[in-house]
Amino acid sequence: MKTKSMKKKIFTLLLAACMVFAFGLSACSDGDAGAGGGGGGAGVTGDFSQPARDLSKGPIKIAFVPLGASGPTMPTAMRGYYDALGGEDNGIFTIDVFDSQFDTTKQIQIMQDLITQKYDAIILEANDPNAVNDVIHDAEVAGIPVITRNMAATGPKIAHGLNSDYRAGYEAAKYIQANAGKADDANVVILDVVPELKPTTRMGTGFEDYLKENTSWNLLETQPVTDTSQENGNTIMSTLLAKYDDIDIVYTVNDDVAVGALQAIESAGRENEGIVIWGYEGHPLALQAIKEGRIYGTSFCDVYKQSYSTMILIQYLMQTGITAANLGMEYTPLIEYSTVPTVQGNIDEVLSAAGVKLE
Amino acid sequence: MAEQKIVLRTEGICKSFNGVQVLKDVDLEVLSGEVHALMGENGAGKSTIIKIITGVYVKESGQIYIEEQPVEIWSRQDARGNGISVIYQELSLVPELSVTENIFLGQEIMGRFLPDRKEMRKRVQALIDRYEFKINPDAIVATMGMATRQMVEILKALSIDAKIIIMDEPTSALSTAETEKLFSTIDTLRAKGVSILYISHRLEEIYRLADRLTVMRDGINVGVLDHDEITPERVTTLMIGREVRKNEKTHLREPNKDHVLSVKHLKYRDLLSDINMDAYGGEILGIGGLVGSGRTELIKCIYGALKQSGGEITLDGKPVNKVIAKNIVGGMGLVPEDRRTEGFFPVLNIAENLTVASYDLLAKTGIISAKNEKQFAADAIRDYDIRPTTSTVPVGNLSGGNQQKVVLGRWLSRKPKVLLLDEPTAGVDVGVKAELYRLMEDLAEQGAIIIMVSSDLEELVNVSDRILIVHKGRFFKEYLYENASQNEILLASSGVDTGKGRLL
Amino acid sequence: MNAEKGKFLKAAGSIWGQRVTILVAVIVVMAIVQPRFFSSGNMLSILLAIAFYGVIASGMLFVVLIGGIDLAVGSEAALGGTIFTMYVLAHDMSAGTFFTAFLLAILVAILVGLLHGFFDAYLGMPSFVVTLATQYALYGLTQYITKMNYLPVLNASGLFYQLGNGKLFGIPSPVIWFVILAVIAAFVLKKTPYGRRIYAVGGNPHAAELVGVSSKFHKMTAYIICAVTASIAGMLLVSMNMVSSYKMAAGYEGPVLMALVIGAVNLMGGEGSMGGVFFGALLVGIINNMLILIGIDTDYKEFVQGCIIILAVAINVYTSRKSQGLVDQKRRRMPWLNRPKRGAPDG
Amino acid sequence: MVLKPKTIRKLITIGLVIAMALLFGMSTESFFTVRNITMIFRDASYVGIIALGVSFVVIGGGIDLSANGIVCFVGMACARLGVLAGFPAPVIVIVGLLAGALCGYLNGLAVTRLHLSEFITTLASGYIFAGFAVFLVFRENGNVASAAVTNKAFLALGGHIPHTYIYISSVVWVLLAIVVYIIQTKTKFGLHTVALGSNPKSTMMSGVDIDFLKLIGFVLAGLFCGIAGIFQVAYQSASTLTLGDSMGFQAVAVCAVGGVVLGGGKGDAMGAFLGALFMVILLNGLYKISPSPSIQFIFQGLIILVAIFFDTWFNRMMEKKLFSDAVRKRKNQTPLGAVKAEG
Repeated sequence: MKTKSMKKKIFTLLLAACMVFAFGLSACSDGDAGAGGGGGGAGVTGDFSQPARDLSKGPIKIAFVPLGASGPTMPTAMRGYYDALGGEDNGIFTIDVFDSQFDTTKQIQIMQDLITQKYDAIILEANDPNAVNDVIHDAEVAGIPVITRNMAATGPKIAHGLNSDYRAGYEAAKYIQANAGKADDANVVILDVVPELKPTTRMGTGFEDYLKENTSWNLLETQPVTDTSQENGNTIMSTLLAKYDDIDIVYTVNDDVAVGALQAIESAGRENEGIVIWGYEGHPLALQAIKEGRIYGTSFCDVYKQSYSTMILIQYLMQTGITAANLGMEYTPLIEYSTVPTVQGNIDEVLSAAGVKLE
Repeated sequence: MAEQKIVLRTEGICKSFNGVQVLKDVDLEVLSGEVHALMGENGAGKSTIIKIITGVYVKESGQIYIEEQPVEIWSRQDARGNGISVIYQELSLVPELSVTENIFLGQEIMGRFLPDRKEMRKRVQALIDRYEFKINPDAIVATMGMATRQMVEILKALSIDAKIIIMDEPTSALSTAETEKLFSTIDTLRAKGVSILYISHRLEEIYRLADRLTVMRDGINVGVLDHDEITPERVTTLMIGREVRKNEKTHLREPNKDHVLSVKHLKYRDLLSDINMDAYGGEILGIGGLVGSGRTELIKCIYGALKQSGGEITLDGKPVNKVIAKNIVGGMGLVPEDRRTEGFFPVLNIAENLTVASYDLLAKTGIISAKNEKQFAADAIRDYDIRPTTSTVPVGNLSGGNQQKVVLGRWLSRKPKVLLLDEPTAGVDVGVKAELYRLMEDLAEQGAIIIMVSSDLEELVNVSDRILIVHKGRFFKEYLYENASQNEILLASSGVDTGKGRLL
Repeated sequence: MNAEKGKFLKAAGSIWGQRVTILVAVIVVMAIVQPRFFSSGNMLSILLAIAFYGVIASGMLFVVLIGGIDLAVGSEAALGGTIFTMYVLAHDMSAGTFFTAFLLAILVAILVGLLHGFFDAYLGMPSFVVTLATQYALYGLTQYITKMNYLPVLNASGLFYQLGNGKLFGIPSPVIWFVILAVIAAFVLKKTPYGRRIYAVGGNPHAAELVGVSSKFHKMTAYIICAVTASIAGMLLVSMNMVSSYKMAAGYEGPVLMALVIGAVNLMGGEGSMGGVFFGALLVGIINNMLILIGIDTDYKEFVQGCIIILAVAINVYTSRKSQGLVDQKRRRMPWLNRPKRGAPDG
Repeated sequence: MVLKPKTIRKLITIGLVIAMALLFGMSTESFFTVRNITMIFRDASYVGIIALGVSFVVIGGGIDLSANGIVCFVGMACARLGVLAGFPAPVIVIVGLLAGALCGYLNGLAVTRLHLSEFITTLASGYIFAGFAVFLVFRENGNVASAAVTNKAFLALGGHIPHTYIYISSVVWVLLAIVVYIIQTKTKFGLHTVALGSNPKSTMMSGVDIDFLKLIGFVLAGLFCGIAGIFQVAYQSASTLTLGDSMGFQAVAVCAVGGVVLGGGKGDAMGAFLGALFMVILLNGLYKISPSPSIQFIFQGLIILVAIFFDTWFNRMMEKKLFSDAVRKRKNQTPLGAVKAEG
C-alpha cells in the first residue's frame, strides 16, 4: 500500500542519483592530465630557470616536515640543522617545523602551503612513497629544492638522504648474524609498525628480507605495536614470552619498543637467557641499556651528522639553484647515511663521534 | 437553531482495566455546529471515553457512530480517517517547521517530486480566512506563543476536514488574554458549523462556551444539561451524586497547637498573591482548588523546591530552610504530583528507592550499613504492603499503585514531622487508596503535620480534618470536617460563596 | 506475582551468568588451542596491559552514570603524566618532590574536571562535543609545554621508579593501582550515599532534586573523579616507561568506552556497575591477548574489537528488552498493526 | 519579513566566517591568494561532504561516528580498482558510491532492526569498515605496501578542473550542499527528518515510518562518506590505511559548530557547509600565524567550545521566549457569581 511504493520510489531515486553523479563526475574529468592535474609521473622535463640565490642576505625560510614532530631525536636533529647554518640566531636562516602526524593528506596540504608561502627549501620525511610525488614535483617546478629523508619517495627530486629504514633493518640482521654468535636456527621475533605505516617504515621488511635470504633463522612471528609505544611493546613482548619458550633474537622497529621488550623480559625473569634485542635510532634510554649490556644493540642514526650534512647540501642547492627538474634528472641521487650498528663494545666512541652525551 | 444532525454518537460503550469496570454503557451525543462540554471528577471515566473515541484504547463493547454511520476505530489513524481529531495539553507540533509544514506533516500534497508548497499554502490560507485566524502560514512554530500554537493545532484538525474537534483542558497553560483569544476562536468555529467536544474542570468556561454539557460520574453518563440549565448547583449535584460519608471518622484528633507550620503572606510570581495559613500537628489539612490555581507551587515553596517571591514560612517558630536537603533532615517530606518524572527512580530497585532519602539515618558513619538498609526496606515493604516483596526488583516495572506506595513509603518510614502530599492517590485503584489513607491517618496520629493537595473531592471531604480552598492566588474558604461537602468545595473552588464555612 | 519475581531474578542472574559463560568459553578454547594462556606470566601481562585504561574506566564510570561522557581522558592522562615528569626532572628524585609532583598533577586534573563539570551542569552544553573540544585543546597544551619533545628520565629512582615499576608480591604496581581504584569505586558506588546519589542523578534528575540531591554537585564531582583517574593513569604510564611524551595515551578513550560497553554500562546514564566495568576491561585485555596467542592475523585486531562491541551491545539490548517483555515492541509501538483480522472475535 | 530563527543563526555563522577570513587576511599576506582560497575549499570539501551526509542522521536525532571506517574502505576499494588500469573511471566511482551506501545501510539496519544505541554501534562499525579496508590492502610478500593508482581519468578527479585552480571536489561539495539543502528543506523526506529529530512522538503519530527514515539517513551518510573517500584517494593518487583518520569525530564536531546540534531537529545543510568552511579557514589561518601544531590544536578546541556555548545559549533563548508565555498561568476568571446564583 502507500508506504511500500514510497520506499521503492526513494530507492530508485537514490540509485538514479548515483548513476548520474558517477557519469557526470568522470565526464568532466576526462580531459587531459591537465596542467595542474595529478598524474605527474616520472621523467617530466622542462625549463625551470631559477636565479641563483645569494645566501648572505635576506630572510631565508627552510621548512622541516617530519613524520611526527616529536621524539627523542628531534633536539639533536634541530641542533644539527642550526649548527650547519651558524647557530640559532644567525639572523639569516629560520627553520620552521611542520608536524604531519603520520597523515598523508595533512602532509600534502602542508607541502602545498609551503609552496604558496614561497619557502626556500624543504626537508621532507614522506609519509607515503607515491602520494607525495606530485607535490614534490610542484615544489621543484616552483624552484624549491626538496630533500627527502628516511622514507623514500618514488618520484625524482633533488636528493634523498637515505639512512633509510630498509637498510637499517638489513644491516642489523647482517651484524647480528656475524657477531651475536647465535645458533643458525635461532628463533626470531619482530616487533614492527602497524599495517598502515608498513609501506613507509620498512626496517622490519629489511630485517625480514636479509633473514630470508642469508640466514636459516626461524622467524616465529611479526607483531605490530600500535603507536610503537613502550608500554605496548612491553605487553606484546610478554605475551610472546608466554607463547614461546626460547626466543633468541628480538628485532624492534624503534628504541621505545626495544626498552619495552627489555622490561617484559626482565619482569618475566628471563634476562639471563641472553636474548638479543636490537632497536633503531638510538634513544637515550636504549643507549643507556646498551651501555649496561641489557640491550644487545641498536642501529644508531647519527642524526646530528645527517641533519648537519643535509643543511650544507641545501645551502649549496639554494646557492646554485639546481633542482632535479631543471637538471632533467630521471632518478634521485641517493645520499646514504648509514646507520651505525652500536653495541656495548663501540657505544662510547660512536656517541662521542656523534657528540651525544648521556646525561 | 437550524435542525442539527448528530455528528458523533456513542452507544453502550463499556471498558474495564484489569477487572475494574471503568465505563458502563456510556452514551454520548454531539450535534453539528455545537460546543458540547464534558465534565466529571478524576476517575469518572471522562478521559477513558475520549481515548476510546480517538483510538488510543480499544472498547470492549458498544458502537460509535459518525454522522449516523457505524464506524470501527482501532487506532489513531482510524479516528483521524473518520474525521475525529484531538488537541492534547502537550501539543503535537514540531517547533522547527512552519505552520503549513506542521499542518500537512505525514500527509503532504505531492507535486511531481517535491511536496506542492503552493497548493498546501493556498489551502492553509483558505482555512485561515474562513475561520478568521490571524496566522501567517509560513511562520515558524518555534516563534509562536502557546495560544497561537493551539490555533495551529486547531487548523491542523480542520485541515483534515475534521467533523469533530476534541479539546482536552486547552486553557490550563494559557494566560487570561490567551484564553479569551481561544474562546473567540471557538465561537467563530461554532458559527461555521464545526462541532467541538470540550473537556474542562472550570465551570465558568463551560457556562461561557457550552451549548450542552454531559456530566459523568463513576463511569456513567449521569445527565445532559442544556445551556440555560447549567447552574453551579445542578452541575455539582450531578457530579457528586448523593453525599455519602464512606468512612466516618472514628474519632477527631485534637490538633496540638504548639507543633505548627505557619505561612505568612506567601507570594509566588503572579500565581499566589497572599497565602496565609497555619497547619497544626496531628491534623490532615486538605487544600482544594482548581487545576492550575497554584496549589502545587504552594507546597513546593514550603518544601524549598521553588523560590517564593515573598512572605515567610516558619515551622515551630523557626524559619524553614530554603535547601531541600536540610528540610528533609529537619523532618519534611514531599510526595510529588507526577510520579513518573518526579517520584521514583525506574532503574533503581525497591530498596534503593525507599532508602534514597534516608541516608542520614542509614549511613551515620558515612557508609550505608547493609543490615539497616535491608531492615528499613523489609519494614517498609511489610508496612505498606508493596508487591512484589523482593526488594531487588526495579521500581520501573511495578504497577502504578505499588510505585506510589514506594514513593510514600520513602517518607513514612522516616517518621517525618511534616508530610506534604500532592494528588497522593491519582491513578491508583480504590483498594490501594484506602490503604494510603490509613497510613496517612496513622502518621497524623503520631502528631505529624500533614498537608494534602487533592482534586479528588471525595478524598478531600472524607480524609482531611480541615480544608482550605485556593482561589485567585489566596485562600478563599475554610471548611472543617463536619461542614465540608463535595458540593461546597466544588463551588468554592470556582469562587462561589454559599455562606457555609468561614470566609477568609 | 511469583512469575514476575522469577523473571527478574533470572534476568539479573543472567547478566553475571552470561559473563561466567563467556569466561568459561575462553578458558575451554585456550586450554585446547594454547594452554600457555594460563601461565602466570601471561596473566600478569594481560592485567598490566589493561591496568592503565582500567584505572580510567573506573573514573569514567562516574561520568557515564550521571548521563555525561568524557572523550578527553587520553589528553588528560598525557597532561597529568607530563606535568608530573617535568616537576620531577626540574627538581630531584626525593620523596618530597615526588609527592608535590603527584599532587600538582592531581590539582591540574581537578581543574580540568571542574571545567567539564561547569560546562555540563551549569551551562547545559552537550558533554560529547565539549570533551571532544577539550581533547584537542589539552593535546595542544601538552604539546606546547613540552615543546614537542620527549622527556626521558634517565636516572629514575626512589618513589618515581617504584610507582610504575615497583612490584608487590610479584604483581606490578599499575595493576595494584587498578585493583585498588576499582575496589574503591565499587565501594563508593555501592556502599556510600554519594554513590547511590550518582545513580539517582543519572536515573531521574528531577526526582533526585526533590529528594535533596543536588544534581549540579554530583555532575561536577563525577567529572573531577574521571579527570583525576586519567591523570593517575598518565603518571603510572610515565613512571613505567620512564619517558613522557605528549602523544602518550592518545586515543585511550576507545578501549575505555569498550570496557564500559562490554561491562553492560548504559551510555545514557543511571545503569552500570563497577563489577561490569572490571569484567569489560578484563575481556578487552583477554581478547587482545588471545589474538596474539592464537596467532590470528593481527592486521584485523581493530576489526575483531569492533565485532565484539557490536556483539556485546546486541546481547545487552536483547536481554534487557527481553526481561521487560519489550521484544515484541513493534506491536506496542504501532497499535494499528494489532488490528484483528476481519471477522475475528474481538480481544 | 519575520526572520526564521534558523536564518538568524546562519547569518551569524556567515558573519563569523567572513570576520575570521578578514582577520587572517590582514595578519598574513599569503591568505587571500587564489591558490590558497582554492586550497581552503579543497581541504574543506573532504570533511564538508562527510558533514553533509552526517547532518541527515544528526538532524534526525541520531549520530554517526563510522565516517573514518567508510572513507578508508571506499578509498581502498577504489584504489584496488584504480590500480587495475582496465577499469573505466565511472565504474570505479559507482563501486565506491555503492560501497559507501552499503556501509550506511548496514549501520541503518543495526540501529533500526536490532535497536542498538547509535553512538556505540557506529563507533564500532567504524572499526569494522576499516577492517574491510585492511582486507583489500596491497601486499608485497605478505607485508602491507602502497601502490600508486595508475588510472589517469580517475586520478583527474582529485585534481583541478582543467585550466583553472579550482578543485573538482570543492565544486562538487558546493553543488551537493545545495542539493542536500533542497532535500532537507523542500522534500517530504527532509521535513520528516526534521520532525523526527524535533518531536519523535508526534511524527510517529502522524503515520510517518520512522525506521525507514532513519535507514535512509544512514544510507545517505554512508554514500557521502563514499564520495569523500573517492575524492581523497584520487587526490592522493594512492590509498593508505590512514585515509579518513578521525573523520568520524571531526564530522560531528563540524556539524555542531555549524548549528546541526546533537539531539536533532536543529540546523541544516548550510550549517554543516559553513561549519566545515569555518574550521578549515581557522586551521589554514592559524597555520600561517604559527606553524607549530600545538597552537592549532588549542585554538581548534577553544573555537569548538565557543561555537557550542553560543549554540546552547541561542537555543535556550528561543525556548525561554516560548515558556515565558505559558508560565503566566491563568488567573481565575470572573466569579461565577455573575451567573444566576439561585438554586
